[in-house]
Amino acid sequence: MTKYMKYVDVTKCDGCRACMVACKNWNDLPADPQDFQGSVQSHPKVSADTWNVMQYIEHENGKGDLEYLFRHSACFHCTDAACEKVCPENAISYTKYGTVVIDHDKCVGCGYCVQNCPFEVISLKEYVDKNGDKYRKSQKCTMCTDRLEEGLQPACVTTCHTGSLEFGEETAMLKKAEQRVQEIKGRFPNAQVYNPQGVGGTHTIYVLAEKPSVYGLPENPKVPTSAVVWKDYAQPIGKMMLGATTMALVGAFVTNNIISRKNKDQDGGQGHE
Amino acid sequence: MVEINLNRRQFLKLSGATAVTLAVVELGFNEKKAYAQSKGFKIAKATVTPTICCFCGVGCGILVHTKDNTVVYTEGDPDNPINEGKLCSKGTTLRQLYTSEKRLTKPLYRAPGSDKWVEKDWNWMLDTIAKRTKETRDASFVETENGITVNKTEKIASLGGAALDNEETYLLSKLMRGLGVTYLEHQARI
Amino acid sequence: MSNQNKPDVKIRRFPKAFVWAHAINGIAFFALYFTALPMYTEFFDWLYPVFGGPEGARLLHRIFAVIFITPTLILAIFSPKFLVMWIKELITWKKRDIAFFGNFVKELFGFKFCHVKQTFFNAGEKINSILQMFCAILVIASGFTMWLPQFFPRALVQWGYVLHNIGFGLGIAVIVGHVYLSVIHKHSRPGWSGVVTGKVPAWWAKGHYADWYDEEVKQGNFPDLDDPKFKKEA
Amino acid sequence: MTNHWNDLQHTDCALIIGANPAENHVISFRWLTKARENGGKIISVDPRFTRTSSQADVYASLRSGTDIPFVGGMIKYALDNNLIHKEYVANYTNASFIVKEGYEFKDGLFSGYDEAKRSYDKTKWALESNPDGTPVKDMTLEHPRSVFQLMKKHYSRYDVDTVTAVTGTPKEDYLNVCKTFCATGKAGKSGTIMYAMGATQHTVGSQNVRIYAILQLLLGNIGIPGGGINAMRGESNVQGSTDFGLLYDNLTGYLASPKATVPEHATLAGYLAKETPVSGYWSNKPKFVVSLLKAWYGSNATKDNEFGYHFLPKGNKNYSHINLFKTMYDGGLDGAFFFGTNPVVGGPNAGKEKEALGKLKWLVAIDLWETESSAFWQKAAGSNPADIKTEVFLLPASASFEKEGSISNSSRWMQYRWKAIDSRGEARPDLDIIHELATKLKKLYAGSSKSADKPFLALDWNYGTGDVPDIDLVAKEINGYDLTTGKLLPGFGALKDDGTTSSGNWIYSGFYPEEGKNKSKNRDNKDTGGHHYLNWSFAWPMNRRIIYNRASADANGNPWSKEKAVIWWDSLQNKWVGNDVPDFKADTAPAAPGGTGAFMMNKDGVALLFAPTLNDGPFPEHYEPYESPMPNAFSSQEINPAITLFEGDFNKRGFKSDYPIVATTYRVSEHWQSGTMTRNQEWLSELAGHMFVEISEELAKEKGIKNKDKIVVTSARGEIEAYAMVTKRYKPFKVRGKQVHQIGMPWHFGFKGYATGATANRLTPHIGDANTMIPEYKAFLCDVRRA
Repeated sequence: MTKYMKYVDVTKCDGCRACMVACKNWNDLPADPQDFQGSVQSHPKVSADTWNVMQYIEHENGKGDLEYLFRHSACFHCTDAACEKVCPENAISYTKYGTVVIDHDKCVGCGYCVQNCPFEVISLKEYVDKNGDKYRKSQKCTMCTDRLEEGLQPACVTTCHTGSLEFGEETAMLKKAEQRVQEIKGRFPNAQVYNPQGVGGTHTIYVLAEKPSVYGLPENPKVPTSAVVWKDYAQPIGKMMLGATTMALVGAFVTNNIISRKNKDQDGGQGHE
Repeated sequence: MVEINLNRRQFLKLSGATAVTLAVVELGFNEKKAYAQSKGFKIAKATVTPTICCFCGVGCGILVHTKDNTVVYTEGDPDNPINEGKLCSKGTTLRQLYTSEKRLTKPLYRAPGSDKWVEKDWNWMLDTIAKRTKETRDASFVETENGITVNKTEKIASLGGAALDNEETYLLSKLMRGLGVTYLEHQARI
Repeated sequence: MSNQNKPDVKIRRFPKAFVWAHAINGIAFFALYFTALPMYTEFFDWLYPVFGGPEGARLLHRIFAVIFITPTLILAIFSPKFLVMWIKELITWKKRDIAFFGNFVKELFGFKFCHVKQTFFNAGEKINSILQMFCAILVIASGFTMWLPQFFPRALVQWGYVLHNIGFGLGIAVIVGHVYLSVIHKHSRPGWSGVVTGKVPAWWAKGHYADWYDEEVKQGNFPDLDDPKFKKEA
Repeated sequence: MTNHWNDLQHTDCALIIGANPAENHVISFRWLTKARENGGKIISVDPRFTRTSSQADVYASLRSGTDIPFVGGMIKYALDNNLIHKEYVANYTNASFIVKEGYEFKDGLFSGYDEAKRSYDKTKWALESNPDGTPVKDMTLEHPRSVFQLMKKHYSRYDVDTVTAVTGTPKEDYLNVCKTFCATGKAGKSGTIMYAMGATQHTVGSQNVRIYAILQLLLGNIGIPGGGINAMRGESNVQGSTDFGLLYDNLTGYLASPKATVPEHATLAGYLAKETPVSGYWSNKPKFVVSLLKAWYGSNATKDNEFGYHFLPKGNKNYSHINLFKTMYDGGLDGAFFFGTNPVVGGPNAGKEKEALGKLKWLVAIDLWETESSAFWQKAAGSNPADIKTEVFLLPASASFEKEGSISNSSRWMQYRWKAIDSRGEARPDLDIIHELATKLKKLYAGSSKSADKPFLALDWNYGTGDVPDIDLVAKEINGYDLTTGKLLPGFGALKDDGTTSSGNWIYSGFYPEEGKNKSKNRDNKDTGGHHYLNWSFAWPMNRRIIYNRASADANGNPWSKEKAVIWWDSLQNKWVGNDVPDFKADTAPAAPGGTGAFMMNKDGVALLFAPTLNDGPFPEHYEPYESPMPNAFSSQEINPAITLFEGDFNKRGFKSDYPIVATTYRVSEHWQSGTMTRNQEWLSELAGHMFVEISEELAKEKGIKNKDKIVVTSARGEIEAYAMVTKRYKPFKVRGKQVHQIGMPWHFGFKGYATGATANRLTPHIGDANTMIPEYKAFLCDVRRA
């Protein structure tokens, strides 16, 4: 199955934020008004009701020139997704397109994924059901996987007017990104492709005008070591221990009974002396 | 309803969502005709109507998806050469012009000195407005000025209209001038 | 059960406060255990409806988490002396403590064994206590980071999950053994009444905790089982 | 726009000045991005580093209100460096015309100024003509009184140092702009100027646009692909509503409203004689006027009654926005209709406009929402309801997709909107409301024999028999009929002045040439060449996409360059051919009389470098804004000598001693105009939910303001509180050796809707441009402090 990728060329973006509302519109997400952020930016970061946020950064480059940088920030859809790894309910899974999606029927709102995402793009949201009972679900960009299944591109990509967002076949997108970086090196010497290998590469890749840290992105994101220790070692061992202990006790119980039957006439407390 | 030439647009309007697939950029990985009526796909079986954005002067095409007597989605009209399916934030949210809880749904009247609106029916409103218009016009009408026929009232003003359809602006311009209104302005100036 | 030949004398092994503390602790532990199981592995997802869904399970887990912490306070307030003694015991290790283990395994599986003289807590119990306390601290501390992630550094929260997990894994293993010994394993069974009523058969205490028993006898707190009047009754 | 949105992709350089399309005309950037991919350059000139600037190859800052020095200096640069397109200038502009003796320009004043009236006698700017009425020309452009030489002399004062000292632009940036843009003077290259309200909302607004046009003409950039002078319209149908005469001074199709103050206007014949030029396409004006009268008054318009000419109102003054509110403020108006307009947020000196509304006896507001204006009497507006005797009628209107009809975008494309859904609640289309009101009034007046009622009774109003008007009948009336056959007209070429044709708006005539063929509904999006999409919708006039496209070819009818060809003369077919509809008589050969009159709407067929028609001078000249921190460096005339001053309480003026900071207003991408359409939507409100004021880091430091602080901005008109947005994107200007601060703020906010905030227009002045009376929103003085 061909893998697909969302390509984000931040240098073509003019910060119009149509992607933000296209997402809300397609996914029927409610408004999530915030306090004044001190810039044009509307939300500090993505949230359960706001799956992509346009970042606005005033950056003075080495030459002393002002660059007004924008970044469409959303889920990266990692190839090795920490959220998928830590989910205790197997509610998070990879799709055939390479996207990472949350099954809300399975999600119990534990928030493990929220805390382990190296990009901090997953959030919990509390809902109230018909009976007035509260429940939580974790939420993030789905890359409009429902649209992909119908042969349509993600809503954000569909609405982007500058070609800053594209969606297409993985190798083509990667090639495009590499080429674009070469094109813009003149104006942006620090330009680079952001497709971090620490998480096995991502299905949202960026052409960044500056170093990742300028955008508040980790230079070297990876699945947290704790998550690896936990999911690859602690939990299997824990389960084993649970099993082994149980087996030991069952064994003890059985042998105990056999021996006491054998020693039927004897005092069980014989050894006390 | 939509008098578009016998091209795929008409197909779009008449057969609803099925045709949108033709319009919206396809990925090619879905062999089966997209928009199969997958249950829950939000614009499946929706009616699609092309419109033009009501905001700025660019004139982008928008598709309005309606279902169950509400607007379920709005997106760029890929056929419109001006925007080729792309939109800004305002155009994208056109849907909320319909769904917003703040929409006025009934005529409201505020009596002199009152501190509240009162709901009234359309007929009463328009009858009363017509009456006020006539009263003011009749009381202020000037037929001649310095021997020149001027046929005007300078006591009634009409403002606005930059968001109206051409046909509406035409009728408004015609009606106001027909009444002799000279204070006729709209947003071109502000 | 063939205890007829044992003297029917009971002695107080645990103060009332401990009995309560232990009971609360135990109940809370199992409540925490069960409310956590479906989260631990989807194998137990069927438990969610029992608790009123994930939200119910989460709420109960948090309620019991708080309850789980209270025994320490109960002991500290109502029986500080016992608490001090307990801690003292835990940090006092002698040769006989090591010797205990060989025999413990034999006893566990019902083979012939002999008691190595022990003080108030035998070496097994001490290990049990230490492990339990260690696990409890681990689980409680990491639990807080999970409960209130907004107050902790992200890395700490991430490690919290692992530690909670490890604490739980270890804890449950120890607890299962602990419970087995007290409830099912017949040689240790009288210990059950100890934690439920605070009192144990004197003979059993003497057998399991000879040094402690003898010490108490010397102080006149416990009857001397070697006194013939008891033997007579028997 | 002379050109259109898709055409932007053909530009070699876009000079964006007085506009911020990346934020306000977002989709234009789709085409500008394409242009860049094709090697085109973008220049952004703005007081503030905007999102447009971020996408530009060259950015230059300028202090608000200094466009004329900025572009004047570019004109000098182009002339000095011989970068102009000389052949174009000589053939297609009035550069070669000779100005009559007596014209002079001295210390900021043109000849003919009357200080008492604050106006000019424009006859002092006349051009010399031959006995046959044709202009006297000097094709060498050397005559000292030739327009070209006078212009050269006029802008010789705009040297780079003086200019940058006034505009505050760093010299290096300025020269970079000059060099980059003037490179489009070469044949085969095109440059476009894109502007919006940043240009027009000044006391010299018209002259700002004029000077852009002059530069474009000198560079030969008008009429060619990727060129032109492109006004980006802010509202979806402000083009259409202007075309349809919703302004006091124009009937439909830019036919001047008759005036009581012009003696010749007393009769139709006099009006036509006075208003019709002897040459140029406007010489057909009588046909347009009579056809309009036939459309409006039907059979009541007869030759005998001058086709009902006297039914039209004749005003005797300027009735534009500021005057309207001044009259209202003074109690001179009794009733008002507001069709989707919100002056309490959007009007200049909005606090006063709000007060003015309380003087009305009745107000009818037709809108989708409860606006600040229809709610002006509420406590939230700062009013005491009990004191306000205005009766307010608020009618719920349908949204654009809840009805059908056409709108005209900036490119003059008339596109149709179909109805997607029934109106929300009881809302009704404006068309129905206007129609029903007209019908009810007709009933009230029916049978009256009063002479005062005759004009209204004579108004022809027949749009079907149903409850709602038949929009198709309206559309056809606009297109016009041949009244002898009853058939629809093929275009305005068929109009007649004898009462046998009708057309509600001559410039649109031809959009509905046959029954069932409303071309605004055309949806064939095949590129018909040059990205003109001739079969998509209809563009007035006559479906032309690039107007003045005759100028894309040289005097002989050959394209200036292959790259920028639009139409050319095909001598075999004996007609103009190309990828657009010729904006020219299709069969007039280049060598024929008028064959080089590329600007056929103008007298003599040329574009006007020297325009003796404007109120404030034939050449754009710099004057400081009404409120300015600096004396005028170019003359002793501080402000535009031809603007109307409003003294007193209605418009207090601030001075730099109290208000040393320059302020401007603008829009954000997520809100639209006075915000009623967008602040009432949750998604857009969340994106831009707070009123803010952008200030430089330097000013913030001076005033002890930190980012996100609440601050108070004061002007002579009022004060507002808002959040401070401290930004690197504003930098203090160095103006004539002194540091001048500028701040900026959006003007969308009010007290209704989801996103609420202080109204910036509480600060702006009631002062307008000398020609259009467009208020000077973009440059005024203020002060800021921490709240």
